[in-house]
Amino acid sequence: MATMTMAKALNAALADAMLDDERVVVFGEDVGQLGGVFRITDGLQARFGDKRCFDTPLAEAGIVGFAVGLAMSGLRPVVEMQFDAFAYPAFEQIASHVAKLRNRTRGALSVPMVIRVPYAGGIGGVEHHCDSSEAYYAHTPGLKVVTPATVADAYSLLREAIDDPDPVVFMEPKKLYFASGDADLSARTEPFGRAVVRRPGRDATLVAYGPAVPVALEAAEAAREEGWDLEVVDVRTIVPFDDATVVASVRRTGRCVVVQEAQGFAGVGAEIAARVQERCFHALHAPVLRVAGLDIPYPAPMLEHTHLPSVDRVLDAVARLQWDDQPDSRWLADEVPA
Amino acid sequence: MATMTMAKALNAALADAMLDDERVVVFGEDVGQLGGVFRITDGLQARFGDKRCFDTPLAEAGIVGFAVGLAMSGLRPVVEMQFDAFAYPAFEQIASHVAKLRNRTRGALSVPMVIRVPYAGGIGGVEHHCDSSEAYYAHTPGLKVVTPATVADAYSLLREAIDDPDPVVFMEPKKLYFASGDADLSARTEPFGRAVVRRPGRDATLVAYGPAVPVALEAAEAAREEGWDLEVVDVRTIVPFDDATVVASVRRTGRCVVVQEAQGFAGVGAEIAARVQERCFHALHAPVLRVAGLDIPYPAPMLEHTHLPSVDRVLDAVARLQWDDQPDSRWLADEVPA
Amino acid sequence: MTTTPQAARRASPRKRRPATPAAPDPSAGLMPQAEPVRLLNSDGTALPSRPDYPEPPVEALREMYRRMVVGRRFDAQATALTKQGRLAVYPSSRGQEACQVGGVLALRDDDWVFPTYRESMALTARGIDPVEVLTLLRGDWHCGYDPTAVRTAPQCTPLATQCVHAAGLAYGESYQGRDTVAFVYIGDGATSEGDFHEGVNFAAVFKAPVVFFVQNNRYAISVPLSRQTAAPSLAYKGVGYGVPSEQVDGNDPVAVLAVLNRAVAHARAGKGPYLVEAHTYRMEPHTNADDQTRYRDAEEVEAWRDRDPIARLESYLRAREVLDDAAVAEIAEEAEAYAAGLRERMNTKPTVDPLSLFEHVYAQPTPQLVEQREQVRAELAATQEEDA
Amino acid sequence: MTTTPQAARRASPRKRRPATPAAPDPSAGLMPQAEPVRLLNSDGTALPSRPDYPEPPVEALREMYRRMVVGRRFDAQATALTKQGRLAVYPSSRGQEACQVGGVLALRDDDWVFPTYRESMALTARGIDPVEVLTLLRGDWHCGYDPTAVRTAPQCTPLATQCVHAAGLAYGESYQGRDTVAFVYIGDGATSEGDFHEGVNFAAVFKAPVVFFVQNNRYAISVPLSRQTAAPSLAYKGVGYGVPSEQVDGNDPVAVLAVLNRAVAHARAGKGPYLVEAHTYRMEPHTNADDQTRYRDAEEVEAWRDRDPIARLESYLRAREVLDDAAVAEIAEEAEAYAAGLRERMNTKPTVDPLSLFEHVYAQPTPQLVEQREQVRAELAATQEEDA
Ligand SMILES: Cc1ncc(C[n+]2csc(CCOP(=O)(O)OP(=O)(O)O)c2C)c(N)n1
Ligand SMILES: Cc1ncc(C[n+]2csc(CCOP(=O)(O)OP(=O)(O)O)c2C)c(N)n1
Ligand SMILES: [Mg+2]
Ligand SMILES: [Mg+2]
Repeated sequence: MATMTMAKALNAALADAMLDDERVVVFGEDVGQLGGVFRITDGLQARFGDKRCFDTPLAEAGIVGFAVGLAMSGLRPVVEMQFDAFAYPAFEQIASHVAKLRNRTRGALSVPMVIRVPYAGGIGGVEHHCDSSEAYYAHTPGLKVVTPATVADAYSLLREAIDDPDPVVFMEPKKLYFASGDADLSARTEPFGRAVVRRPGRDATLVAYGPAVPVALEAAEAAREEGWDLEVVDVRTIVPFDDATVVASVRRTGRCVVVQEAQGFAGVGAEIAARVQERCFHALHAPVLRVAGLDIPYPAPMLEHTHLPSVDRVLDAVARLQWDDQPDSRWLADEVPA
Repeated sequence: MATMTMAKALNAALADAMLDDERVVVFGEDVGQLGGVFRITDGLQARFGDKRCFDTPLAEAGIVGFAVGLAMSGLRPVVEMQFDAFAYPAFEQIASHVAKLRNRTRGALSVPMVIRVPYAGGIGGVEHHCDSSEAYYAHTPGLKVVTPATVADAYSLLREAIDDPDPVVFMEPKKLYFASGDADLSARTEPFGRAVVRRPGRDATLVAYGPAVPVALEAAEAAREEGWDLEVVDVRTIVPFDDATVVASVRRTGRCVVVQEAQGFAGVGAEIAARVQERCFHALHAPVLRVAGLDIPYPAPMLEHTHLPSVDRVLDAVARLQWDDQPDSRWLADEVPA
Repeated sequence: MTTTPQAARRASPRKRRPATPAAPDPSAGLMPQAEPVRLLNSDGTALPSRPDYPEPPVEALREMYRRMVVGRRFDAQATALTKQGRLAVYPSSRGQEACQVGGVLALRDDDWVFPTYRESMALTARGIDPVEVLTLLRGDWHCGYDPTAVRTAPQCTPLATQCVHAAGLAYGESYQGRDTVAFVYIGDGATSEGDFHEGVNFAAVFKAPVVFFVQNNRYAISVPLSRQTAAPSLAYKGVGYGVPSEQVDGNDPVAVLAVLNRAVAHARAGKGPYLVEAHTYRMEPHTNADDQTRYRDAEEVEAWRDRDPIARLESYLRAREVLDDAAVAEIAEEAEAYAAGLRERMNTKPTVDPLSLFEHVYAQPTPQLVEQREQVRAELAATQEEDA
Repeated sequence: MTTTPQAARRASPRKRRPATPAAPDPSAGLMPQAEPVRLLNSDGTALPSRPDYPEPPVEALREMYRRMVVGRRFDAQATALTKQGRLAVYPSSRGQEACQVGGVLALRDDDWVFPTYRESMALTARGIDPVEVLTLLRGDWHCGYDPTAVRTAPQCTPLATQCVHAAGLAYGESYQGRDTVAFVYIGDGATSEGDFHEGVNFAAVFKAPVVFFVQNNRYAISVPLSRQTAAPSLAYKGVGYGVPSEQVDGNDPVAVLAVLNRAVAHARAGKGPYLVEAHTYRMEPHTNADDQTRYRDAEEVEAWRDRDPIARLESYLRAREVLDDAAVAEIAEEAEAYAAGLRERMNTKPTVDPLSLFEHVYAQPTPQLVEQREQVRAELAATQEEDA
C-alpha cells in the first residue's frame, strides 16, 4: 500500500501492463519524450523504447483508426486523447468502427483497446479543454465506459481496461490527477462492472461518478450537521452499469440524488435517475433528483465554480427530498417556469 | 391544405425558404442534379441554379465547417448529411464550433444554419445507415434539435428551423419520408419549442418523438380494446424541450411511458423520464417506463423489427403501469436480473 | 527619422539574377507520370514496352483474364439478385474489372485487403465464397466471412475510414516481424475525406507497407470528379506525404497489374506506402437503387464501352497466342457455372435467430443486455403461444 | 487449352522504347521552389533580387520592422503576465515575428484573418486591442474582440478546424460580390489533421480566395516535424489539391512579405487558394506551462538566434538607410510604452457576472436555461444574505 497521485497510479498501471504484456503499445500526441501534457505516460518511452510508447502525427481519427489496425494485427493499443474535446475528430472511428467491429464480424474481429480521455473541468482550463463527453460514448453500444474517482481505482480500473476483451473508453477526471490517495498496486478493487458504496448511510443515496464523487463525499460529510446520514455510491463503470448495487442502496434509503459534472440534459445522470425510479418506485419517498452541470458550453475559469455541482447544490437537492413528505414546492405550480 | 409525402413537404419547405430569403443556400453530397439520395432537394438546383443548391466534395467536416464560414459571411446554409452515421466525421465541427460560436463571441458571431440529418431505421437499410443519433446533439448545449413526425410539421418545423437565429440539427425520420399526410404549406403549426398532444386520453401519457410517434399513436388505438384511453404527446423539438405540455399531460393522467427508437441507454428518453418523475412525482401511480431500441448496434434489415419499439412492446409497458396498484413484479426481486 | 522619398527611391544594393536557382528536385521519384501508364491500346494492341513497368508473366495475365470474366459474370448475377429481391442492394463494379482483379493478383494470400462496398468482385476474385461476400447485402447482420481467416477486412462503408486501419495493420504486422502488405481500395470521392489524408500520412510517417489504390471511376454517386479535386490527377496527392505515386489506365489490365506489382514490391521491400490512381469508369449505376439518368447521359457511358478491359485483354492474349476460342469458351462456361451455383445458393431467404441480436456486442453480454435478451425471449415465447 | 511453356516463353511482340514520354508537366506552376525563398542572408545582407518575388516597398519593410519590435515586446509582456498570475496561459510566438506580422501586412483591413491560439502577436499587429486579444487567456469566457468588427475569427484551438471556415467565408464573400481574402494561420502539426485536407480541398474546388499560411516552427508541442510528415516540405501538399504553393524562409521578413504579397494577390485576383509554408522556429516553450527541456536542448534553440528576424531586418534597413539609431530607439520606446500600457490595464482581475453564463448560449435562453438561471440567482441571493 503506497500513497501517490492519481497521475502516478495511472502511470504505474501503464508501466505494469506493458511489463506484463508485450502486446501493449502506448501512443498519441506528446506521450513520448514529453510523457503527455499531464505526464501520465512519463518515462514509458525511456523505459520501454520508442516502439512501445511513441508520438503520432497530430490527428485523432488517425490515432484511433491506427489503433484499430494495430489491434487487428494482434497488439493491444492504449491511446491518449490529449483533451476531451480533442477526441471529437475521432468520433466516427469510435462510433462506427471501434464500437461495432466485433458485432459486424460475429466476434471474428475484436479490437480490444483503451482510449484514454482526460475529461471534465475544475482545473481553470480555457475553452475546449474541460468538456464532459462521457455520455456520447455511454450512448454508443459496443463501448465500455469507465471513470475512476480514487487513486486505487485509477490503477486497477486501467489495468482491467487494458486486459478487457472489449474496447474501453477510459475517462480520467483531470481535476483528480494530482490528488493523492492510497493504492495497492498489485491488487484489483471491485470486479470490472461493479459500483461501490464509498460511504454507507441510512437516509438517502448520492449516486456519483468520476469528478463528482469527491463532491458527493464532501456533501455527505456536511450533511451530518443537518442531521442527514447519506450513502454515497461510486458508479465506477458507466457501461456496464451496476444496477444491483445502486438499486439495493436506494431501496434501503428510499431517497436518491444523482450527481454528475456534465451538462445535465440527456446525460448519464438522466439514465441513472430513469433507471432508479423504474426499479425503486415503491421504495422512493421523493423523486430522484439530479445535480448536474448547467446546460451551457463549459464556461471560463472565472465562472466554472458556478457551473460545477457544488456541495451546496447537492445539499439543496437533498433538502428537497421531501423529508416532511410535502411535495416539492418547485414543481407545485401547474405550469413549469418558462 | 394538400396531401403529400413528408419528402415532398421538406422539399417544398426548402424551395419556399429559398424563394423568401435569397441568403438561403443548400449544399451537401448529391443534393444537386440527383436531388439527394432521398430526393429531398429534388429540382432545387434546376430551379434556383447551381450557386444556390450545389454538391460539395465528399467530406462532412468540410461541409459543416464550410457552412460555418458561409454563415459568417451572412448566408443561411442548409446542409444535408447523407445519412445519420455519416454525420459523425463532422462531430467536432458541430460540437466545438457550430454549438459554441455564439457563446464564445458574446453573440457577436452567430452561425444560424440547419444541419439536416436523415436518421433512424425501419427502411431495411444496411449497416451505418440507420443510426439514431439525436442524443449526441441534444446533449450538446448551443444546438437546437428538432424532429418532425407529421407531414405538416416537416414543412413548418423546417421553415422555422431555417428562420431560427440558432443552429438547428434537423432530424428527419427516414421511414416517414414517403408516408403521406395533409399539410397547409402556408401555415405554421405550433410555435418552435412546443410539444403537441396528438391524441387526448385520460389513463396514461405516451411521450414520443420522430419515428416513434406513429408507433405510439397505433398503440393508443390498440389500447382501446384493452380499455385504456391513452394520451399521446409528440415532443417535436427535443431542444428546447417543452416541459409544460408534457408535465401537464402526465399530471392529468398519472402514468407515463416514453417511447423512442434510439438505443435506450443515456438517450433522450432517459432525460424525459427523469424530468417527468422529478416534476410529476406526486401525480404518478407508477414509475415512468421507457420503450426504446435495444442497446446494440443498429441491426440488420432481417432483425430490425425485433429491435424497434413495437406496438406490442408499448402495450406491454402500459400494462406494467400498476393499474392494480401492485408494484411491478419485474423489479420486486431484491436483486436485479444479472 | 522618417523615410525620405530620396532614401526610399534609392535603388536597393542588389544585383539582378536569373529566376530560380537550379537545385536537385526533392520531389523526384514521388511524382506520377504526366500521363497515365498504358501498356495496351484500347483495341488491345501492344504499346512499346517500358523498363519502368515490366510486363507481368503471360500466365498471370491469362489468370487475370479468367478472373475478370468470372468476376463480371458474378457481378451481373448479383445485380440480377437484387431484382429478385434476394439482395437488399448491390453496388456493381462492372467496367472496373481490371482494378478489382488486378489488386488481388498483385498480393499474396497472407497480405491484407481493405475493401469498400464496391469490392465484392475483388473479394470473390480473391477466392472468398460469393455467398459470404454478399451476406451483408442480403440483409444479414454481419460481414459474412471471417476477416482474419481470409485476411480481408469487412467491406467498409464509412468512406476512407479504412485508410487508417490499413496503416495501423501494416505497421503492426511489420512491428511483429511479418512482411505483410496492406492493400486499400478506395474511390475518387473518398479521397476528399479527412481520413484519407490521415491514413496516407500515418502510413508515410511510420513507413508502413500500404498500397493505396484509388479507383477513380469519375463519380461519387452523382458527383463528378470535378467536385472532388482541382488537381491534375489524384495521384498528385502522394508527394504531399512524401509517398511515391503513379497513375495508370485503369481499363488496361496489363498496365494495372504492372503498376500494382511495382507498388506492392515497393511496400514489401520496407520502403513505405505507395499511392496508385487508376482511371476507370463505373458502367452501371452507383447501386441498383440509383438513377444515373439524372447525372450522366447514355453517350458518356457508351463511349467507355470501347475501352472495355476484358475485350482489351482478350484480344491481347489472343495475339500472344495464349488464348483461343476454345479457352474463351471454357472460361465463359466456368463463369456461367459460377453464376448458376450462386443463383441456386441465394435462392432462399436466410433465417436468423432474433436472440443473436445480443451476441458479439461485447465479449460477454452486459447485465443490461442479458435483461433485454430475456425480455425479447419472453416476447417470442408469448407470440409462439398465440400462434399455437 | 493451357498455356504451353513455349507460348509463355515466346517473346512479346513489343519494341523497346525509352522510359517516360516527354509530356507537358501538369504540375507546372503548382510546385514550390526546391529551396525556401530567401531574399536576405541570415546577417541581413541582401541576396540577388528575383523577378518572381519583387521586394516590397521599403516603407512597408520599415513598418514591418516597427510592428515586429512592438510585437515582440507585447509577447514578452504577455509571458510576464502569466508569471504574475494575470493570464491563465500564454503561447508565445517569439521568433516567429516575421510570419506573425507579415501575414497582417499582406492583407487589407476588410480581409478576414483566421488565427490560432499562437497568433496573439499577429492580432495586436493588426491593431486589435491587446487586452481584448488576451481576454480568453485571462480566464474570461469569450474571445474578447468582436470578430465581425475586426474581420478576425476567434483564435482557434481545435486544430485545423479554421481551414474549412476560411474556405466557406471566402467563398461566401465572393459569392456576394466582395473581393475579400481569407488568411489562415496554421501550424506544422495541424497540417496532419483531416480538416486541413478538407479545408484546402474545399477552397480549391470552389476557387475560394484563401491563403493558407503554415508556420512550420518545427514542433507540435514536443512532437518534431519528422512525426508530422515524410514529405520534403509541407508546401508539397498543395499540388495534391491543384493549389499553387511556395516555401519561404520564415525568419526572412523581406521574403515572407514578398511571398505573401504574391499569394494574396493570386487569391484576390480570383485564381483560387494559395499555400505558403514558412520555415521558422518557436524560441519559447509551447506555452508558459510547457517544459521544453524534455524534448529539445538549448543548443538547438541557440542556433536559431543567429537567424533572428528582427536583427536581420534591422541591419538590412540600416543598410538601406531607412533606419538609424534614432529611429530604432524611437521604436523601442514605442514598444516599451505599449507594454507598459498593457501591464497597467491587465493589473486587475476582471470581474464577471455569474448570470452571464446563461447569455448567448442561444439567441434567447431556453425554458431550461431560464429555470437554471433562476436557481443560480436564488443561490447567489442566499449567499449574499449569509455574507450580510
Ligand atoms: C463518411 C461517409 N459519407 C457518405 C457516405 C455515403 N456514400 C456512400 S458511397 C458514396 C460515394 C462514394 O464515391 P467514391 O468514393 O468515388 O466510390 P465509388 O462509389 O465511386 O466506388 C457516398 C457519398 C458514406 N458511405 N460514408
Ligand atoms: C484537435 C486538436 N487536437 C489536439 C490539440 C492540443 N494541442 C494544442 S496545440 C498542439 C500542437 C499544435 O502544433 P502546431 O500545429 O505545430 O502549432 P504550434 O503550436 O507549433 O504553433 C496540440 C496537440 C488541439 N488543440 N486540437
Ligand atoms: Mg467513384
Ligand atoms: Mg508547430
